[in-house]
Formats: sequence, C-alpha cells, structure tokens
Amino acid sequence: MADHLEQFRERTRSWLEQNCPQSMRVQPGTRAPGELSDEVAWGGRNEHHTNPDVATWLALMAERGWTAPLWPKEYGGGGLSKPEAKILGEEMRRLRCKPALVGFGLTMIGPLLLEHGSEAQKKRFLPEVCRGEIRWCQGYSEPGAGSDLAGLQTKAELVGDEYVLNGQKVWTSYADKSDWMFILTRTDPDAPKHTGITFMLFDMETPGVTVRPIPLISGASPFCETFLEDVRVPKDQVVGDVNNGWTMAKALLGHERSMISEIFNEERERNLAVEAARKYIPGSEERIADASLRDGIAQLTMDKVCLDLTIARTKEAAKIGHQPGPESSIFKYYATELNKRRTATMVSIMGPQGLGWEGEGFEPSETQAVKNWLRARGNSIEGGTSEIQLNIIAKRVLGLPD
Amino acid sequence: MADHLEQFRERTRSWLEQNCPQSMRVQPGTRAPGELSDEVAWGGRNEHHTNPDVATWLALMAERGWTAPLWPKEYGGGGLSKPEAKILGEEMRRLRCKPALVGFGLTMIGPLLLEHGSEAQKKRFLPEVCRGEIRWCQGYSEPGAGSDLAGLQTKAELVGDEYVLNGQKVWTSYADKSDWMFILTRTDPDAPKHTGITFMLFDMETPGVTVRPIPLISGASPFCETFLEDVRVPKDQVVGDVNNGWTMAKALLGHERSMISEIFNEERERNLAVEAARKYIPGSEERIADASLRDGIAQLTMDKVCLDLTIARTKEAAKIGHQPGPESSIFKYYATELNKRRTATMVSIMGPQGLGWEGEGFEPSETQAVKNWLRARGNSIEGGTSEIQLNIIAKRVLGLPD
Amino acid sequence: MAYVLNEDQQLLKTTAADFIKKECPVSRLRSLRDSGNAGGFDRAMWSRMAELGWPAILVPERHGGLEMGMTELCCVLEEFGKNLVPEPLFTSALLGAGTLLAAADEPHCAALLPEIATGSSLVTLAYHERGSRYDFLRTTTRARKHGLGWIIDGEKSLVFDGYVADKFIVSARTDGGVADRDGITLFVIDAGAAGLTVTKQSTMHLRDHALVLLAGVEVNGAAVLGSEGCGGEILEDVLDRASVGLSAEMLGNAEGAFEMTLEYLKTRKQFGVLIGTFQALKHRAAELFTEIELSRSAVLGACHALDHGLPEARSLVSVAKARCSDTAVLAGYEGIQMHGGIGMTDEHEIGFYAKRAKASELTFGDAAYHRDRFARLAGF
Amino acid sequence: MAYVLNEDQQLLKTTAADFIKKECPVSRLRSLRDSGNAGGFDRAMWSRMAELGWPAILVPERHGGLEMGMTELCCVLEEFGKNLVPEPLFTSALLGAGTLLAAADEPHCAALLPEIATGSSLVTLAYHERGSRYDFLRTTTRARKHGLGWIIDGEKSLVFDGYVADKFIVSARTDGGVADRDGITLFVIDAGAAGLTVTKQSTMHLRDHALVLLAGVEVNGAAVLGSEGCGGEILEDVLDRASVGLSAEMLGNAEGAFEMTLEYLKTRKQFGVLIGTFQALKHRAAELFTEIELSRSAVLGACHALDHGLPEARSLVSVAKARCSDTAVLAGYEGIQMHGGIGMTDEHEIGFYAKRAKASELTFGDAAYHRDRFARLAGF
Repeated sequence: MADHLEQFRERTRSWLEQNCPQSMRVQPGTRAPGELSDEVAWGGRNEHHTNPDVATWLALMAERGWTAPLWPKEYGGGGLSKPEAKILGEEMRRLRCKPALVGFGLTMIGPLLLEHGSEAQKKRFLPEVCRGEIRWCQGYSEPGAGSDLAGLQTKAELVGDEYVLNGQKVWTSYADKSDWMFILTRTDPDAPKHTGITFMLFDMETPGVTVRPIPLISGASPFCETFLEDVRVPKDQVVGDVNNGWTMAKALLGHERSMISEIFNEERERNLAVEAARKYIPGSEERIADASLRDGIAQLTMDKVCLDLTIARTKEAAKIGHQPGPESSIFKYYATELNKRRTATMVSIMGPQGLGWEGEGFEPSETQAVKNWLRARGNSIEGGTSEIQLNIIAKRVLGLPD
Repeated sequence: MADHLEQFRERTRSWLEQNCPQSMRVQPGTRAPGELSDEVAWGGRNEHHTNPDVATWLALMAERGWTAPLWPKEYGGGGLSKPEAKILGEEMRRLRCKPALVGFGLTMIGPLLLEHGSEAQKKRFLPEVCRGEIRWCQGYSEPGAGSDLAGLQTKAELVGDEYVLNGQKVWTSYADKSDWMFILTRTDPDAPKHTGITFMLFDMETPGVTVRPIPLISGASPFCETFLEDVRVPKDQVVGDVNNGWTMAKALLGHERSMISEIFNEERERNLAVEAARKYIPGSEERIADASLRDGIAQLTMDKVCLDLTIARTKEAAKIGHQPGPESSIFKYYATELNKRRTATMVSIMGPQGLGWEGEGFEPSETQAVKNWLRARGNSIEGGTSEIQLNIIAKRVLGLPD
Repeated sequence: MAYVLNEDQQLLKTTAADFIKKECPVSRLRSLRDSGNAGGFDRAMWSRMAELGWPAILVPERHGGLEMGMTELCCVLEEFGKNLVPEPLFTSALLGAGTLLAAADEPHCAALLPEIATGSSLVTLAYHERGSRYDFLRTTTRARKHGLGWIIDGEKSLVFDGYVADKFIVSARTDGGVADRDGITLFVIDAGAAGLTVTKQSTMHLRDHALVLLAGVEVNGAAVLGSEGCGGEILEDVLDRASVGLSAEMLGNAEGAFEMTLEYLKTRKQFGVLIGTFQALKHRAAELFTEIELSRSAVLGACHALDHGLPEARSLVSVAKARCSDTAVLAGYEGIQMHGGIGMTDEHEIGFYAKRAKASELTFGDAAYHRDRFARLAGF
Repeated sequence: MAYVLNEDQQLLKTTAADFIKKECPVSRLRSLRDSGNAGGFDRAMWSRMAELGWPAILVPERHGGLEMGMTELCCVLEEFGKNLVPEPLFTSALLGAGTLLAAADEPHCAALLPEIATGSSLVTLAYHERGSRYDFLRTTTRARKHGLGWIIDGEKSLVFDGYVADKFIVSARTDGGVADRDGITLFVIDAGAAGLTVTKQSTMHLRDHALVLLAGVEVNGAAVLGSEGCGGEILEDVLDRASVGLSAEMLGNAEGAFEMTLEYLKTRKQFGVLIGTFQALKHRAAELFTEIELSRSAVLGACHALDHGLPEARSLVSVAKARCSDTAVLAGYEGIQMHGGIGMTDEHEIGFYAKRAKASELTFGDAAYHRDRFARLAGF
C-alpha cells in the first residue's frame, strides 16, 4: 500500500515536472477579494486568455481527470483515492503549479450533482465541468430577499414539460461570463417559505435571460443582476426533488461561507500596514511616529494572529475527525470585520493620499487601497451579513431562545 | 415690578448674609455619585449631624418657607413667584450657601402631592417635608421586575379600610434612614400590567416592614432591600386614583433620570486623569509617556466637552421656553457610559496599584479610585439601564417600529 | 444664546434647507458626475446661491458682505453636507475669503472680497503638498526674490476646487527649514499665470480637487498676502476655521446618511417584518443618534468660540473635527451595512456619504491627529 | 497537533474540571473571604490538589515532577480561572518552580523542586516594586556584598501569595542603574529570615498578595539563584510564562462569567419574555463568544510556542496576555450589565469575575503594554 503510494508520488511528480508549463508555476500573487485573475482557467465558452499555457495546462490535466481528482472516472474525474489526491495536491504545491481549473463547477454544482443529481444529469454536466467547458453562476439572492434568502419570489410555473421562470436575481457573480446558472425558484407559492423552493439549472443563452453588471461603491465588480422573463427550463433540469431546493441551498451556502473566509488567508497584511506607515508618516524609520496608528496596527496584527490560530485549530480538529461545528460561523463574521478594519487603516495611514480615486497625483497602490477599503465594506454583507452570523452563533452555538 | 424684585434681592441678600452660618457656605466638594454627604440636611427622625449649623440653617430657612420657595405658604413653602425664587437661588450661589435641605421629599414626593394629592394629604405631609421632619424613600423596583418596572408583584389587598401589603422591594436608597416610603403596589392582579398599579405612602415603622442594606461589588452602599409582610396601610394614604399609579410613577421616573445625569456635572475629571498619569507613568513630566493612555485620556476629555456642550445647549433651549424632548435620554445613557470609561481609565492609569482594596501598600486615593470604578458599573443599570435608554431613543425619538 | 440658534440664524438655515432640498438633492450629485461635468458643479446654480448671499456670509459689510460669523456659515454648510451639494461654498467662503480675512491684508481684501461675495470670482488656497500628511507647515515650494518680485517653484496637491478657481493663494517658503513655522509666505496668483499648470485630480468624494504645478511662476511684490514670512500663522487661523466648516459639512453628511438609513429601517422588510424592529439595529441607530447630537454640540461650541475669540477656540476646533470625522464615517458605515446589498452598489446614494465622510476625515487632520493636538494644547 | 489537546491533555483537563466543579465551586471563594481566612485558601484542599500532581506539572521527573509543559499547566489553570479557585497553583507552579527552572540552577532546583512538587513548600517570586508600573527591570531594592554573603534592603509589593509563602525569590540590584537590564540578581530567602517583614495586602480580587519589606536581610553566597547580575533575563523568561499562565486563568474567568451570564439570559424574564430573546443582547453574547474563542486560540498558540521554543514565543505571549485581558474584562463587564441590578451587588458572584479579570489585566502588563511590546518585537 505504502509502496503503491510512493510509486504514485514519483509518477505524479515526474509527470507534473514534464507537463506543467513554466508560466503556470508562478506563485499566485495577492489579489483583492472578488477580483478576477486572468492567470487561471475558470472555464466556459466566454473565456479567453492572453497566455496560451492556461488552455494547454487545462487540457493536459483534464485529460487525466485531475481537474477533479476525486470524482469518478466515468464522469470525467480522476478516480483517485483520498491518499492519492492528497499526494497530487502536495506535489502540485511543491512545484508551485497553479490549479488547472477553478470555479463553481468544481466546488459547488459538481459536488451537489454527485450527491443529488440524476444519473442523466451527472453524465451530461460533470464531464463538461471537468474539461472546463462550462462555467456556472449562482442565482440565489433577489432584490426583496437579501439576508432572508428563503423569502425569494422568482416564480417557476410548470407548463407542460417545462418550467416557466419569471423574476429577478441579484449578486450573481460573473453572470455575464457564465454559461449556465443554478437557481432557486419558488414552485409552490402557497407552501411555508422554506418549502416550495426548487433548485434547477438553465443555460444563460435561453431566451428571456438578460444580464446587467452592477457597479459597486468601489467601482466595477463581478456582480450582476439577472432578469428572467418567461424563461423556459425543461423539467429534467430540476436537481433533487421538486419543492426540496432549500436543503440543497443550505449545503451550498455553508460552503460559500468558508470559501470567503479563506480568501483572507491568502493575504499577508502584516508588513503592508507597517511598510505603508513608514512611507507615509514622516519620522517612522525606527518606530511608527503616529502612536495611535502604531497601536492600531499592532492590534490588527495581533487580531489576525488570533484568527489564523483559530482557523488552524479548527483545521487540526478536522484532521482528527472532529466535525467543524457552527462555531465556524465566527470565521466569516470575524474575518470580514477584521478586513474592514484593516483596509480602513491602510487608507488612514495614507492620510490625504487616501482621497485618490484615479489618475493624476496618486500612485496605483493608493487608488487600489481606496477601492479595497470600499470593496471590503461589502464583505460583511455578501455571503450572509454579520448580523445574520451573530444570529446564527446566538441560536445554534449559544442556544439562546428565539 | 422691577423695583419690587430689586428690593427683594437686597432684602434676601442681607438676610442670607446675616443668617447663613459660615460653615454652611463652603463650596461643595466633589463627592462620589450615590455617596451620602454629612454636610447637608436630608431631614427625618434618624438624622444626626456633628455640625450643629446644619440644623440651625435648616430651621432658619424652613421658618421662612425657603426650603421649598415655590410651594404655597399654607403648606410650609415660601410662596415666592418664579422671579423671586430665581433671585433667591442667585443670591445663595453668590454667597456659596449650601442648600438647607435636600432629598426626595422636596424633589419627588412633594411636587407629586402638590399635583395629585388630596387636600388632607397636602396639609399633613407638605409642612413636615418643608421643615425637614420627614425623610422619604422610593419603593419601586422588585427582584423580579428590574428594567420591566411595570411587572411589579408586591400585592396590596383592600381589607376593610386598609390595604394589606405583601412583597419585596429592592434598590430602595436609604430605606434604613428614611421615615416614610412612597410605593408602587399591585392592587388589581387581573388588569393589564400597566394598569392595576396603585401609588401609596406608609410609615417605615409600620409593623411588618424589614429593611436590609445591600452591599455592592464596590462595598457598602445606600441601597436596601425592603421586605413587606402584612403591612397595613390606611386607604387615605393612597395618592391619586386607585389603579392609576403608573401615571405618577412615569412622571417621577423622568425626574430621577435627569438628576442622575446632573451628578456627573459636579466632577471636574479633566485634570484628575492627567495628574494621575503624570504620577503613575514614569517619564510623563512633559507628555504622558504611554501613548495609548494619552490618546484615551484625550478622547475622554473631548467626549466630556461634547456632553457638557450638549447639556448646556438643552439648558439654553429650556431657558427660551423649548420643552426638553426625549433626546434628553441621551444624557443618562451617554453620561453613565462615559463615567464607566472614565473610572476604568483611572484604574488603568494606576497600573498595579489599581489592585488595591484597602489598607497596607495603597493610598486612600487609590482604593477610592477602585471603588469608584466598580460603583460606576452600576450607573448604566440604576435609573433605567443603558439598554432601556437606547430602546426609548429608538422608539420615541427615532420612531422605529416595535 | 451660545449654543442655540437665534431667529435670524434659524431663518438662514431653514431657507438653505428648503432651497437645497428642492434644487440640489443628493441625486443631483450623480447626474453631475455621470455627465462628466468638468467643474463638478453647476455655475448657474452657484450664481443663484450667490444671490442668496451665502459666499458673502463672512465678508465684512464694507466689502459688500453680510459680516456674519462661523455660526451662520456653518448653518448653511451643514445643509450642503446633508445633500452633498458640490457647489464651492466651502472653498469660496472659507479658503478664499477666510484666508484673506485671516491675513487682514486690506488692499487684497478690498480687491478680492467684493468679487468673492458676489460669486463672480472663485479664490482658493493651495497649501497642501504630497508627503506632508497633516503638517501644513511642511512646505517645499520655494519663492525666491527676483528684482521687486518673486519666482515660485513647487507643487501643490488636493487644492479645493482648484480646477475651476480664478485665483490661488499659494504658500511658499521664503526662509527657514522645510517644517518651520516661520518663513512661509502667501502669494495671490492668477489662475492664468505663466508657468502655472492645473491638473484635475479624481478623488473618491467627487470634490473638484486639483494638482497645481508652479514652474518659475513670476509675481510682483504686491502678490504677497499679509507680510513676508508670516504665512504659518495665517494658515493656522484659516485652517482652524476651515476645519470647523468641514466639521459642519460632516455633521450634515452624518444627518443625511442617517435620515436615509432610518427611512430604510422603517420600510424594508426581511423575514416578514420591518428591519427597524430588530433590536440590535435599533440600539445601533440610537447610538448613532447620540453621536450626531454630540457632534452638533461640538460644531456649535467651536463656532461660538471662534466667533467670540475665546481662548479655548483651538481646542474646540479639534474637538469638532475629531468628533464629526468619527460620526460622519460611522454614519456612512452603518448606512451601508444596514442597507445591505443595495448599500454596496454605486446605484444607491448611501455610498456617496461614506466616501465624502472618509475624504473629509482625511482632510485637515483625522480624529487621531486632533486628539493629539488637543492633548498638546492642554499640555499633556 | 499544535492547537488541539491530545488525549492525555484532555484527560488532565476533564479531571481538573470535575474535581473543581465538585470541590471548589465559585461560591467557596465567598465563604473563604467571609470567614476572614488569613491565607485566603484552604491548606487541606491544596494538599489534595498536590496529590493530583498539579504543582508538579512543570517539574522535571528527576526532581519528582511530571515534566509536562505549559499546555498541560494551562489546562488546569483555565479550570481554576473558571471557578476563581484561590489555591496557589499559579504561584507555586509558575512563580516558584517556573523561576527555578528559568534560572536552571541545579543545586536550588534539587533542593526546592521536590518540595514544590508535593505541595509541602510554597515558593513565590518577589520582583515588583511600587512605582515601577510594568517595568520588571526597575529595581531599587539593593544587595551589597558583606563578607561571603549579601545584605539586602528594599520593598517588594503585590507578591503573589506572599503572606503564606515559605520562601521568596527576591530580585535586587547588585549593579547598574535603576532600570538597567544587567545587574539584577535573584536571591532565595526564607520567609523567617531576620529583617524580612511580610504584610498582607487587601486586593480587590481576593488573591493573597503581600508587601515584603527587607531591612538589612543577611543571606549567604549560596542564596544567589543562577548567577550574579543575570536576574533580568531570568525574570523575562519566567514572566513570559507567568503571563501565559495568567492568560489561561483569564480565559477561564471569561468562560465562567459567560456561562453564568448565558444561564441568566435563558432563565430571567422581563417584559414577559426571556431576556435572551432580545436581539441586542444576543449579538453582544455572540461577540463575546467570538472573543472567547479567539482568546482560547491565543493561549494555545502561546503555550505551543513556549513548549517548543519557537522564535515567535515572546510575540505570542503578548498576543495572549493582551487578548485575554480584554476578553476577561469584557466578560465581567457584560456579565454585570446583563445581570442588571443583581449584578451590581456583592451577593452575586458575577462581580467577583469582573474584579479578578481587572486585577489580572493590571498584572504583568495590560493590553496596551503588550500591544506596544508586540510592536517593538516586530520592529515597528
């Protein structure tokens, strides 16, 4: 057994060394949360990369099923065992290979279809997902249903063999770049609000679908509004049982939350704030001259240490088989609030240069810091507001009464 | 008219100069909120002062009715007009005369009886109040009804011509030193909770009344618990209509709140924190060496300036006839929260000396600062919690829905 | 009455509130922005405001003004802040007229104040330089003697309404080290002067800031405002007044954002109930209300002290600037958060308030700067 | 596993929790206080704790100990904190054994550690002086050579369990200026030494502190712990460990206060409903829960770093002490406020938690001190 794994490791390493293009080995740089990176494949018919290696790397990996190493081979996956998949991950990190493909297909809709999809749906969609031929977006939120997701109103009426959809979705990330949407619709308007919801899939090129990007206070964003007017969806595109969509939505939502909190782990802010302070505050060569900011930066840095230690603690617990409890709600809450403070402090450090929006008189790092600060204001709204997170902690963890 | 007032001023001034004992002219020192001062008369049969001038001054003032200058002469008051009373106040301040009498009789139960009491009640109680012969305490809160005052359970059953009281009151300030209590009782247990409450008066020496002082986390306190066991109260001691006590309670409560916020005006904390910092933080001769504390002290001082300006603004508005709106709720809320921060900062400034409780190794100013800090924790609870104040602002000022 | 408006002041405020509500609601800011309006504001509207006498508020009667005080000016600026009005009242009345008055330079006052009072000339102050943070004394722009006049070289940044100003009052070092108080001289320079280049700066709060480059700009001796080397003191005086004016604007920002948010709390439903019924939001709204009331007191207190030349004026200026900065930013933040998703979008105006508040916070010193200044003034 | 307890650690913690819950609930603290108990704790109880091996946790096996680490000791100290247990585990295991171990002085270790491990001797550390605030190097107590021995004069304040200690480790200056790092020497002195006077100090958190006066105390050369002049480094090491031990206690304080408060929220009715249904209180409870979880991570992280000699240990010590100070004080404050009137009274135990938390915050440096230390260690 161990022998087999050792051989697998060696074969994998040598294959990766031979096949992973050099340009796909660079260590990922820091990017702002929610910003699109052009250096990895997100898949789908609308994608174009200036670097041809992106497509090459995707094709090579997809051929082996390694874009989805744990999925069964019959659906385009790698059919690897967990220890093998772990080795693949380790070897990719060792060589600093970028992932060949990222996106909601692999992380959200794929796993959902594997568990709840019909055989026909698996055969139809999963291989396309693995090959990066289809990019997915998520149709959950609506203008009238923000934190109260289950209050959604988009109607789906069964007419013959098709559902006819009417309504509006907001906060659909990359709807303008995606091929298909997975959507929550109301199929039984008379049922209590958590029932009567159905989960289905449709092609964004279906007639009646209109997409409009949403600019944010920080400027351009991946978010879109999607308008649905008599959009016809064949009923075999329903996933799971009709009126049972809420169960699936909940599973995916938990997933989204943990993804958002991981974003912040990528950043190494520790030195950024200190470096900025040395640059912007005269007389800060030794100690930062503004005592109040110095204290604030220390607080932020120490808070980040505590958060990272808490995440490490949960990961360790998971490794030895403990289920992550609803305590993990503190990650979303705390990480987003911390990011708000951190980005605001960066702007404060810059002083008057923190007024910059673009162009003359400001460095790109300055206008970017301003946009990061504004963008971060949304962190505690998207993916479940801080207020909702606190409600969840109070109810599920602390057992406080309703 | 102006002539008359000018003459009144001169007569008053010369009378005060001749009659106010020198020892009753000292400017009042800073005293901790809620602490009993032995330098002024609170009245009642239990009071004893080491300084005989206290009693002399009371007797002289009461003789002229000037302990309650605006009350009618027939009830022991001074029968002065408002302009005359204002002049009396101005002249007393000019000479730095202490008040001859203070307490709930003059500020709470007296005004209530004037408005709602029967003629017999006025004749019976008000002259005694003016002469300082009767000291009052307030029986409102109960162990089961804190913020929810109207949830009180102390029962009063009419048996013949007497009400029979059973129950328990807490937070009765100076119950152990008072002669009579004004109390809220439940006379109709079946009515909605705000109705069915009756306001009555009784002598603390009535059989069945037991008083026990309550020590606080900060040490001894004026607060007591009062136990009532078959206490018989003649029904002519009911004030206002039976089952209409809530109306009166509300009027008095508003009064209590503004008194508490005025307490903090007496203190001049600005220099205390800075002086302490210079003493306890090495190297603080020029600037305070601990930058974080220096910043905190500046914040506190500036917050106090803003609060004082806001109070001044409301007082000015009142002078030109504007009614103080429910905005005055911010005084109680903000002043108490500020006092909590202020006293905590004083302890932080002292560092390890802030551990002192009494005796060896600590100065009296140190142990007093610790007790002030602990006592202040109660400021945001007594007289309506901060949470209740915020509820009131949200509802009455901002009009937010229930 | 020190802290309560008298009838005249109340009338001025109500007039401004009514006019602005009708003519310049906050939605107008978006139209001006999206129309790519170069000046950021509307000259016709500015003329109407001048007719109402607003730019003339601080100007003495002998120069055609109303000869009122900071209290009156702040009444109007607060209403500007409530609706994020882009017209250059702040610049004209405080940075322009205010600097001339602080310098007490009669010839310049006689020449410029009447034009400022009628709104026919826009004068601004170019003192800030990149890298100087909040230190208004730090001046690398230099003026050297040249015959009877001067030649000036340097760069000024974030000049209020610099892109549309007719004249600049420029601070330059004529003596001393880079951060000295003495040795700074102010010059009045025409926007069309040879060697002076104005570039528009795009800032987050949509004010019309500009970068002003001075490359060998020649001026004659009469261009000096006040006297040579005394610019530091004049700057401190005018920036104190400007800080209070900006505080009044920020008070207005906070009120505008809060009103919008309260309205939302009373109309938006989630989970079948109005979100204004949630106690956690109620308490935060009540806390914000408290901060706004304290901020109002701080502005009134600082105005009173400035108008009466009280010794505690400088301290109260710092109290106002620190407090209003914190409150306005908080009101913007809470506004966005309580609006939820729609608050994140550029479509909704609540975000404008957050940006304006932050930008004003970072102008003339943030709250930490003013706490430190307050402590220094109090000797600790 | 760096931050998750292993089975042995979990067992130790559960055993401690069960024992303490049964034998030393927080109500016991009041009984001890009100009985006027001179020692503040119960010697019979302390013997039983020694039988469980707790004072022996850090002591090496060769000296009769369990040779475990900070992680294990903090498991037990956290349970002590949860119930405000007054027995001197913190003093004995950290200030006594901890200082001996930090000094790595084999003769003294061999003589004292076995007695400490069995609980038969209580050794404490007398380093703090009035006026030194958090600067443990500031030492005015002086030791001067006298033949082969030393004569010591000075005063030490707030000595942990000093009133009942058998031996003191006293820091004294043998060289250098008052705040120098070098020139401090540690001496082991018997509580019965001539010239040594111990006075009990009454502190708000009911720990048994003492003022120790040294007036011409004579010791011989063997009394020096470690080597002459090296006391500064030893102190820094032991105070780092002690800070983490106290942090673990404060984590326990926070948990104890929070449990009590949660219970109250779930049972106390006002306005006809449980007060735990009020959203504003729910959110504050959830925020406090978050702080407690972060504090737990900080303690585990610091223990791990100390036990493994990691270079970031000192920084993590400051993270833990700052975080746990803030959290424990907040838990005490919120506990009192949410309990309302009863929380203000001495009758209810919630106030004990607030006092203990504040006292611990002010020991070994408060949060601001440790933020500053963290920044210095990180070079900014």
